[in-house]
Amino acid sequence: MTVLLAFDLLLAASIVGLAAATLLMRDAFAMIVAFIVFGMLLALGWARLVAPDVALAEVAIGAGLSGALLLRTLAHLRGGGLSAQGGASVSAPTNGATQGINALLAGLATCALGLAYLGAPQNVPGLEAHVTDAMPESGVTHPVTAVLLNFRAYDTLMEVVVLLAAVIVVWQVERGLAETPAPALGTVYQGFARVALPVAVIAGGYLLWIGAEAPGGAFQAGAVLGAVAVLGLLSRHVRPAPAHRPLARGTFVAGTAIFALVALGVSGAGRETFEYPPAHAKTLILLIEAMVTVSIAATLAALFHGREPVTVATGKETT
Amino acid sequence: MIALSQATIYGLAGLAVFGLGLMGVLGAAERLRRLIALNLCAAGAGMVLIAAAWRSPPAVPDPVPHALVITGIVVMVSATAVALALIRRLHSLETDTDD
Amino acid sequence: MLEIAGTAFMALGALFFVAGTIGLLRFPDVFCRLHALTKADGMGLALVCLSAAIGAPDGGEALRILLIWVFVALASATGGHLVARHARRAGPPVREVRP
Amino acid sequence: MTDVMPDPLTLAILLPLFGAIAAFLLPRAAPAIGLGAVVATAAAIAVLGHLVVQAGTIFVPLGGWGAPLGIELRADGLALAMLGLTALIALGVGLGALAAFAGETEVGGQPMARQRAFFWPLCLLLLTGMNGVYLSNDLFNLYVMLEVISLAAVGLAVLGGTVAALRAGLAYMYASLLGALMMLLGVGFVYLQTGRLDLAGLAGAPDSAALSAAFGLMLVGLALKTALFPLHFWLPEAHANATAPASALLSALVVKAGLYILLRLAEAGPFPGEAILTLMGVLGTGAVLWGGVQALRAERLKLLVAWSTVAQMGLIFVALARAGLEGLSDSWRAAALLILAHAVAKAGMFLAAGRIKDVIGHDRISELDRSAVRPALAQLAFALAAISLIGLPPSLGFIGKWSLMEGAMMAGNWHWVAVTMAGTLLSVAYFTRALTGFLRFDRVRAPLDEHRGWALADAPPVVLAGLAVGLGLAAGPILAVLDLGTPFGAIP
Repeated sequence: MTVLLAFDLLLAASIVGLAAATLLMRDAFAMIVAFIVFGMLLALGWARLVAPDVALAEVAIGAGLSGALLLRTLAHLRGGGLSAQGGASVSAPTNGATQGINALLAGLATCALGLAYLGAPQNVPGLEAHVTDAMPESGVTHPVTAVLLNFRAYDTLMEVVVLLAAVIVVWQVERGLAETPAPALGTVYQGFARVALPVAVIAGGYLLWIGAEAPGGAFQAGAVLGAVAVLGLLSRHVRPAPAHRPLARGTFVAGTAIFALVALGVSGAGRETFEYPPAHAKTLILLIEAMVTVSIAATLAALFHGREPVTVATGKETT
Repeated sequence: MIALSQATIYGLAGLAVFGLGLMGVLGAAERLRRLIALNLCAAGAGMVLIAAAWRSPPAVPDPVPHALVITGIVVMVSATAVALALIRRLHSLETDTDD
Repeated sequence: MLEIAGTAFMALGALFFVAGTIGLLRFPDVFCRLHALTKADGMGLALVCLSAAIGAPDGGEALRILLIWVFVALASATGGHLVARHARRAGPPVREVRP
Repeated sequence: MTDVMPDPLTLAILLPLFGAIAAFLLPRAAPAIGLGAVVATAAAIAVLGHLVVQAGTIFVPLGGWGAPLGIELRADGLALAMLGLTALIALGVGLGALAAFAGETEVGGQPMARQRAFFWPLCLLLLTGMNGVYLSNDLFNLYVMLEVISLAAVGLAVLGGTVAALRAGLAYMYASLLGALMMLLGVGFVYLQTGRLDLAGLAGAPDSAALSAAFGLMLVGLALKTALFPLHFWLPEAHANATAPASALLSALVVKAGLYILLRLAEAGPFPGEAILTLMGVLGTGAVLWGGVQALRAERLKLLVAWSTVAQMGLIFVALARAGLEGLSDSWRAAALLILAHAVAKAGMFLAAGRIKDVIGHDRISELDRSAVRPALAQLAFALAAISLIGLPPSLGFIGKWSLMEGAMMAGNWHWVAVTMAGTLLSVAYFTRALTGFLRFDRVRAPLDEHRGWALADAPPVVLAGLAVGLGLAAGPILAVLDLGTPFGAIP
């Protein structure tokens, strides 16, 4: 037991240390890599706290996709490559006095929060008893999925709305940018993509299916499928074209639309919105999850790709 | 005397990560670094929530904070993507006007 | 018996990881580091997966762990190749070892 | 819970969402879809209003679970007033946007067709988020709703696509995210202390260090989102550089979300002490003075209007603090009246400022004049909105300020009266800068152009600004609506 506690201490210290190192890295590329490693260790910590769903989501989305997004942006800032030193100059922060005061304030606030945390009661029950009581009526057997898609489904719908809002804003901001030439990745990568992508699709489907009874579910599956699409974009298996726009828009909104329609559709006859009939709860949840997974995958890939595919017509928009 | 439980370790570490992120947001000069600092804040808040799933000594952790943190992770990647799009667009416009 | 074998494999795997990490930190250029990482960590991963598969409760679980090994090995080989390719094209030449 | 199926609370949130989806799918039809969705939402709110008048506070346990396991929606008079206000402003700004994004020409930024196509999905997502906040009864749900609002608001702020707008938008995004994350950590502390997430769970919680930490985090986060001095740094540039309809939505509605949550927190929980409330009043005072001075110094009309938002938000915090912790059960009314008054007037004013800029081609205050092309109706709208924001009778702003000062006087807090007076004087001074410009003949430099006549685009700002003045006459009914379902407990 004490060995494990020592491991936990070491892991927690590494997490905090990596967070500090991330902020202190002088080179932006190193900073991003440190952030990704931070995410991996964080996921390990969450696995230690028996939160496998969260660990999966963190690895796939928090570290993986965020990392890919950050690296893609850095490549853009540095004019196509990651190794070039131009572009995003990494200047040391200026104005030491303000910085010192800010750091001091943040440090003091954190210490106060730490004291408050230690003073918090340890014996107040959470909602686990309520969840356990309601599980038989939820339609699934995995508690986290039950919370996400039944008890607090409204939050989850709004979370998908946030993703939708993000892709709308990204398309709006980044229209008509000239496409940065994708790096040629060579035959080894192409071969890998040919093997790995189908397997990853299967893995995504498996994660979605297993989510009803074990760790996994729409978000993790969507992230895996989104990663598939990102790899496809990189290997040029997927080439967004203006003709794909209606399809892409439809895919982005499908999850939100179906989710909201089901929520409204089940209401009536004494039932509230989001109150699935117990007999159909599992089917409905799987339907919602499947649509949400597809939407998440498409949205995440679109967020990585960035700009909306448009025909460069006006000529006013250059680079 | 406070028992140094597993949850407490990660909860305090989460607060430390949040604090570091806060310092980064307040102090960092570059746009990317600030964004990463904000992501650290989110991670720290998530750690506190996941630690909160273990307060009372049950056999299994409370699934509600788990669901909340998954939501938080997805929300954060959305916000990150939007901020990055703004950064890329700004960079393009700024380098255009500077040259 | 199996338990001892599992623990032994795990320890051996960890040793390989440590060696790989030392290589990453100590070697002078990208290619040497890559060599240390891909070779040593590949071996380490194989041993850790083997150990985990031995400890798995049933055959299905063990099969999944082995699948993980196969795909991580594939991915790390491809990743190593990409890093080396990029370094060869863009970076400075291989550092000459002076006697 | 309600006889109407599906219930109007959910519809008030989901109808704009469906509108946003449809407008995103069919960009060419976006304006028609958008206006249709706003009207449909307004209809749902009208039905809801009918129910609230009959039944007082309405709860809808989503999924049938009920708090604390599930999420509940809650509608009372305060929520109803905010919903109605938001629908009104969305309708006005939406009609204004029809004109603002008409034409195909592009002025240095995004092509108009694209702005038009993207305005509506973002505006409707914003409406989804705002209505979600008003009806929410759950802390984590409030966090998610704030993020929906943030992303939509940032999208609106950068709609013009200029470098200035993008820079301001990114700063806004970072401030907004940090505020939301502080709120999230605060929610974590609430969960540590109470083991629940619904607002009602706060009510019975004992005063403790964890709860103080939670309130501290949430208050700072919300102060950042509402741009309370000195955390206002992001607001003026973001609001001034957005296109006019977006500015109107950002200034009239988005900053109110944080304020509304503050009101709900003050209603629900053991508010962390007299000192914090006084501090909010003091910071509000700082905002009133600093915002006023900066508005006096602003060189562009839209920047002046944006700084006046900082000052007016400060005044709302002063209203909350006017009679201390014990007076909070009445002070919220003054704050709510000021929120309504500012929202209507500021929406009209930003639309008017946008019209003026469109017609005369710039918004430099020193060059405003009574030229022949003068947008007379937009100038009238600006003046009417200024009357309400200054607080001249019979405007809604007057009622709000009167209510603020009356409560402060009754509590013997003359310093808050003095702050309100000072803020009023400052607002007279800075709005006069613009208003005198509208009356001057001697600045005309270009040859007199022909008066272009009045356009349909002048109607929304005039109507909104007119309402800001005229609604003062309806203060009685508005107060009656606010008291439906007795927010903050019994009426003293």
